[in-house]
Amino acid sequence: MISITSIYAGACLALLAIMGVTITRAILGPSAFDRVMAVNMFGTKTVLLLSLLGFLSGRPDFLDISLVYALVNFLSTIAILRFFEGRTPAATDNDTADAPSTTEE
Amino acid sequence: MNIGAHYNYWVAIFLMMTGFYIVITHGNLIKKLIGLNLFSTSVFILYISLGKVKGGSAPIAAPGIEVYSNPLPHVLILTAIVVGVATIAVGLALVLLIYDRYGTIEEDEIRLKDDSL
Amino acid sequence: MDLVIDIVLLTFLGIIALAINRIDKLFCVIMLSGLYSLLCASLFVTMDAVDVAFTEAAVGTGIATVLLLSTIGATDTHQRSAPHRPLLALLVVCTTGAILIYGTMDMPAFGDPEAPVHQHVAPRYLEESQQEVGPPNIVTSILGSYRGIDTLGEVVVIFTAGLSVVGLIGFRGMQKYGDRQRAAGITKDDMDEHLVLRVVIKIFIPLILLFALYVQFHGDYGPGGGFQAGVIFASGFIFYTLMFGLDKGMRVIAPRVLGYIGSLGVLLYGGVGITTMLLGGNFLDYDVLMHDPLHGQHLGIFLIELGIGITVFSIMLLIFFAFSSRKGLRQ
Amino acid sequence: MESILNFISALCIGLGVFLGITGAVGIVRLPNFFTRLHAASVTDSGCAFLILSGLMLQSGFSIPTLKLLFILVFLLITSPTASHALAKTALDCGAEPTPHPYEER
Repeated sequence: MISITSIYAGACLALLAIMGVTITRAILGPSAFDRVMAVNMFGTKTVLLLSLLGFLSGRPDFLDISLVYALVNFLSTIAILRFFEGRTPAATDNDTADAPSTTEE
Repeated sequence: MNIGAHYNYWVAIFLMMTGFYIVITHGNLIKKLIGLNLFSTSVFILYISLGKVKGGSAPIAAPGIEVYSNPLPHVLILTAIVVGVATIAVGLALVLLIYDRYGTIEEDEIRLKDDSL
Repeated sequence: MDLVIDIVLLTFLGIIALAINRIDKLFCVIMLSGLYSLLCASLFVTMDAVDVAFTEAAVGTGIATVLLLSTIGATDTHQRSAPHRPLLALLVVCTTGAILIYGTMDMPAFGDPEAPVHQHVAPRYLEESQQEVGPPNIVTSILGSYRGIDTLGEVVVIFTAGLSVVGLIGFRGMQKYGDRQRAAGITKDDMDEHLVLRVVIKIFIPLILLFALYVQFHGDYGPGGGFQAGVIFASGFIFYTLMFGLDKGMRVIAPRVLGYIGSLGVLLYGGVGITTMLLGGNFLDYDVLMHDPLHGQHLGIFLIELGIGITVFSIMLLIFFAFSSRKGLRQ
Repeated sequence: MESILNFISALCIGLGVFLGITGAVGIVRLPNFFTRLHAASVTDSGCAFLILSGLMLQSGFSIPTLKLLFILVFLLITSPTASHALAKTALDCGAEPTPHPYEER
């Protein structure tokens, strides 16, 4: 029988892999909404990772941090959505409609 | 040489240098502030790495735990984070004022518009 | 296992930093810096710095992202210039980095319990703070008692920053906003569009405030304290303002009142110090506050944490209001 | 009893991780924003629910369980709300869900 600690460790590693994939999506885009979605998903995965880490280290008293993460993640998503409202698609769609005067690197 | 022994410090230095690079090469003021933020965060990481003790636990006393990590860097960095955000806020306020005055947040364009610079 | 997680998280941080350098869409850069700060906070947890992680999560991810977004909303969402003299800069950066890395060669290994950092004052904090100060959370003991004057300085810095932001950008155009909206022909009540969000946020705001109070008063026993609680309390109001508009947010708590409350926090902190001096102790020496030194310490830390919480709350909210009045985020 | 509880909890965590990985594959492989959002949001809630329940089984009747329950409730409510708001904003800003995304590529 595998010990429960190794289950936690495996789950942590898997979550790290998922977070890596999410970061890729956040960097690649293509649209701004994809990035927001990636950040949101990343936040949820961080909450889970932190909960697991607490159990892994044997001190599950620090779950307040996960709760703050969940809260802050929601807050930033709402702020981002308010940022988008009232903007034209050109301003939001990052890679398809650039402002004409943008100079690429 | 064990990679784990110094990896934290190296990454902290890498992040610090990336932040430094962003601050000195990019003309966009907001990007500069984000670079500054990277720089300060790297210092936080360095401090916290110094405070970690192998096999230690978070410095909150609990029965049955013998080894704790060093709480002093935590205190220094905790206040530094809040002060850092306050600083960023002042910086962003200045950016807003500059935008009001010159209509742009690019250094080069500001320089073109103001002869005294 | 901890080391593996540590290394992976650090590598992610490096990748994100490079991406921030490369990408010239400021919105995307801000998203990435939010991710960066979430990652940082996870890293702090793996390195046992739970209080720091708490602060970084609340401040770095929440408030900083909101402020950055409202700034680019009010100015420009694209970076329009190429990097300036990249090769020269790269040379400078690489040289500095190489020197710094050379410096790390003599540093003790990561996690070494024999390192010089752990020899000087930390053992005393760890071993005697229980008898001298009391709270199980040693970080709170140091923050409030051993290094109380330091923390007073930080609180004053935050207060000053808040004053500077308000002094610099003020609350421009907020009275006229309703008129401007009417003039622009926006009469549709856009609240109907976000029924789901509105209901959910309404349910959560009281819980968020309650949680903030828990963080404030449980800071002696677990991760938390005035800095974190202040930010979480402010984020409850920020939720409300984001969803229902700046005018309504300011009607709940006016900027003028926030200014008074912020000063009250700093005064409370400083007042405790003066009181201890009047009672015959040193500045911020809580032992003299009550007959039993341990109780005195407890009361002192309670009061100054309250002061910190009040100041941080009001200043963060004040800064948010000042930035929101620029209409970077639609209210 | 202990081992049964461990088994159930390991099963929950394992399933949660599996769902998480599915979501990660989804946000990389699927062709446009709305399909990716679908993958991300559905698995996000499921993954969080399963992993947190697995941890709750481990911690018994204690304060950590209560905190985990709070996190769970918070995530279960905010995560779909954020996805809903995101999809709605994307739609308002002009992103079109296309009926046959693969054919257009």
